[in-house]
Amino acid sequence: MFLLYLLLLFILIGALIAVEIHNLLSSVIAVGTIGLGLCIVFLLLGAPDLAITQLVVEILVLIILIRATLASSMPDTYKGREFLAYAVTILFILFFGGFAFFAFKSLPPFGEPMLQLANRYIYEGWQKTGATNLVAGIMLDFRSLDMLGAATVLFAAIVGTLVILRKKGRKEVNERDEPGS
Amino acid sequence: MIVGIVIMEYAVNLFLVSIGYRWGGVDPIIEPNIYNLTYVSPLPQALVVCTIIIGLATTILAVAMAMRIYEKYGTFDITKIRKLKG
Amino acid sequence: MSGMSLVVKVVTRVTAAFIFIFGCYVSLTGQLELGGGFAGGIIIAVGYILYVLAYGKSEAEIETSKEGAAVVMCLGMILFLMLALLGFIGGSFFNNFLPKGQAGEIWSAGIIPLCNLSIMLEVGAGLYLVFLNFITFNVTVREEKE
Amino acid sequence: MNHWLPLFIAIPLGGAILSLPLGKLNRKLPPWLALVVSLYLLLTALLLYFIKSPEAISVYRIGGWAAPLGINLVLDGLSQMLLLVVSLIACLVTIYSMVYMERYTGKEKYFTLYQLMLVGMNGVVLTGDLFNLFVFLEIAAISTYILVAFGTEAEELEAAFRYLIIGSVASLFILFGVGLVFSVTGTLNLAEIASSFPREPGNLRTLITVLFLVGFGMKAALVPFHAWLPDAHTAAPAPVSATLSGVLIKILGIYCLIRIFYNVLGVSPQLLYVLSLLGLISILVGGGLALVQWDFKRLLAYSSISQVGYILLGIGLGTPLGIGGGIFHLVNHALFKPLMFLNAGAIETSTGTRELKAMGGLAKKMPVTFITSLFGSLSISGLPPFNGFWSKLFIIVACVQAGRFWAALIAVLGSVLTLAYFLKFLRYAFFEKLPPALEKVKEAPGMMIGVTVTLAMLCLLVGVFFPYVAAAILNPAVLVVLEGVKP
Repeated sequence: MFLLYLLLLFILIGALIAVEIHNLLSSVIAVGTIGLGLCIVFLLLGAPDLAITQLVVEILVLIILIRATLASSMPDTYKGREFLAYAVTILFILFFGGFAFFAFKSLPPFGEPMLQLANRYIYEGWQKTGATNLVAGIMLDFRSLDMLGAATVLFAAIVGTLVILRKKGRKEVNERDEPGS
Repeated sequence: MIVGIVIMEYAVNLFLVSIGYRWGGVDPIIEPNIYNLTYVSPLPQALVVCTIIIGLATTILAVAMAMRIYEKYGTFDITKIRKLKG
Repeated sequence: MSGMSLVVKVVTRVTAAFIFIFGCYVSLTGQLELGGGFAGGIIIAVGYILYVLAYGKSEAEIETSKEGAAVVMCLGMILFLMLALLGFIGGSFFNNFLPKGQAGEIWSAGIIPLCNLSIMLEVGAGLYLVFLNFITFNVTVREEKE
Repeated sequence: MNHWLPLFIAIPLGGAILSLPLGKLNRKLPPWLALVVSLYLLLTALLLYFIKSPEAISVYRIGGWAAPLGINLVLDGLSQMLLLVVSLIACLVTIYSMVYMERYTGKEKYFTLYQLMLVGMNGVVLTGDLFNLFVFLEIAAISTYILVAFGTEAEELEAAFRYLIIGSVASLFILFGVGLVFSVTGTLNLAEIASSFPREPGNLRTLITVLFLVGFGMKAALVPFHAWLPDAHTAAPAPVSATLSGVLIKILGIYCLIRIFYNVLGVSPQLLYVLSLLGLISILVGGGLALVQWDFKRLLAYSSISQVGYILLGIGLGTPLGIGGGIFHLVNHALFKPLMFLNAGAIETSTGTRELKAMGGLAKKMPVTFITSLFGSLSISGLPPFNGFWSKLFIIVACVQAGRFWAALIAVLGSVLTLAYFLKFLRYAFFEKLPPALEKVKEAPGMMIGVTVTLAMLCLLVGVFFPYVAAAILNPAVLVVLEGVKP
């Protein structure tokens, strides 16, 4: 339990650094620490499936982010945000956090979730799907439409990067047969 | 030149904030699954896998757009930046 | 782009094979242990990326592998959809139409391993494609600047 | 008949995936594939009305799993109506883009993304599961971000990037809300949440309400969160802005608000008050800002904000007439706003400019576009006998009936504003003197004209045959929403 809080603190510090640091590359690396810390948190919470997905996703994101950062050769200039923006942000966070704190009191306490549905999955799931990994059973059998959706989102994003990184967006005027610009 | 970089930086900052926030947003879903008597509840995990994938998709898209914007504003005339007004 | 030093190349040759095997293992045993198509696919994509970074590729090679990756990505997606539609013909959308088998064995859980396989193809090829695009895009930007 | 429901998702998805390899083989194929797909969707959506009574609710179980374990697809009156509207607009816009998208490269990718957007919208409308709704919402949203940036010019990229940032923040709000709902009720099925979600007000309930309101409000571009919309609409290619304004913001924003608040979480009088207040602010701000625009796509974009305000005002009244008016206005807006955007695209194709100041006298040069624009403008301003008249009338009468005279007054004022900025648009674009630069302007290509004429005729027909339309399509939808208002 102590370890968990320590890790959460670590993630929080990492997030603060990532947002506030001036150098873009350091910021990206701080994002990496957040992701890896999160991976260990997942492991502690009994979700190894998530941990492995998070780990590989984080590695890939880091590769792409560093690639982008190095390519754009950004200098360290940083225009400080104004005091007013800071004040508004902090006020908003305080207000929202306080509100959420009171709201969370009426949630089921940590570690004692609503279990009627989860128990049905746990007791019936592996017999019905034949998968010993319950998470895979849920992802790809009970809730396979979600998985199809997630795969489609990724597909859309991949096509999107192809679209956005095209060399040329519009055809030249003489390539078209219509009049106009 | 500087203006373009500031915009870019602003954008990337926002984008990092959104990453940072995403984990905060995901966490409450994971909360219910700790220290069950026998197993943790598998349903939230299945959901979080989907959200991680969606987050990855959004991230690569945002990086692609940011790079393209950088290319446009890094090489084009700076006075034309901020063409769009709210 | 050119490759890296000899040490990197040799080490990559050894590790890349392991990475591929591990990726396939993770995605194909998703129904038994942890892992699944997404994780496995990303691992395979990372393996390819490592290979490309270490050995380097010419422009033409990149173009051809882009084509191939796009085809494999579409193939994976179509396979996934076909599985869903086959279930649709057999009763309902995403019906688990194959025999469930003995839980705990490799060929169990009906269509889940097949789904994992198709997701692996889609994710692996797709993310590799994205990476290749990022590389080539950087090259064009630098050329424009110079 | 139940078995048709998953096909609404699977067919466009298949079309989207196949478009990429087919485009490599032959560049002509993907548009025709997209056309076939959207025609199929339109036909099945129409057929659903003949083989099934719209009041009945049909449920399809994905994978054969019963409700709390698996995901359900649910078709009721509201979703049936929206399916029809989405397929209609998608079909017409596909025909239009076959010509319009000639100016961009990567046409097959455009059609892929367009069909993915359709997948997302159909999925959002059909699904009966909270998390699945979020997933489909993301599909639609992500493909829209890309479509907005399709031209990859600086302006478009910046608009798309802003849209992406705001859209992902909104998604995170929604996801947070979904997580909270799940941890309270322990289930994700919408019907089960409706029965087990605690009805009594409390901090948690308020928090969830605020999260969903802000999240979907950002997606629907209500006024405090509208910053992305004018840029995105202006920068996107005309068919995309037509879809974006015509159906997408309504499906992602308004429909989700209705579904979640009215049918799942239940509404309170305070929430209704907030909704109608947001609607009023949107009407005024959108209308006022539209009046001062000189870029006509931007004018249309602000007009969208204002019209979405009308929809929300009607729904927020909570009376049968108000909800009827709101939903009818939703349908109407899905007809005339794409019409206006497609006309704008036609003008842009012909003249090459979007500045109102740079054009004029186009009435002689582009007579058909002029007539359809006239129809659209009159309809959107709420003049009889067009369809916009009925819905605005309903909303205003409902305001008066509910005793909110100031709301009725603002609605009338908004209507006058609408008329004013569309008169401005008509005057500067079509009358005045023809600038010398535009002497050689020709009418837009035939397919584009055909689409706009169809939409204009639909506007007129829906207005004239209003009672039949209401009986066949609107009433079942209104009944679904009214379920939630009952105490």
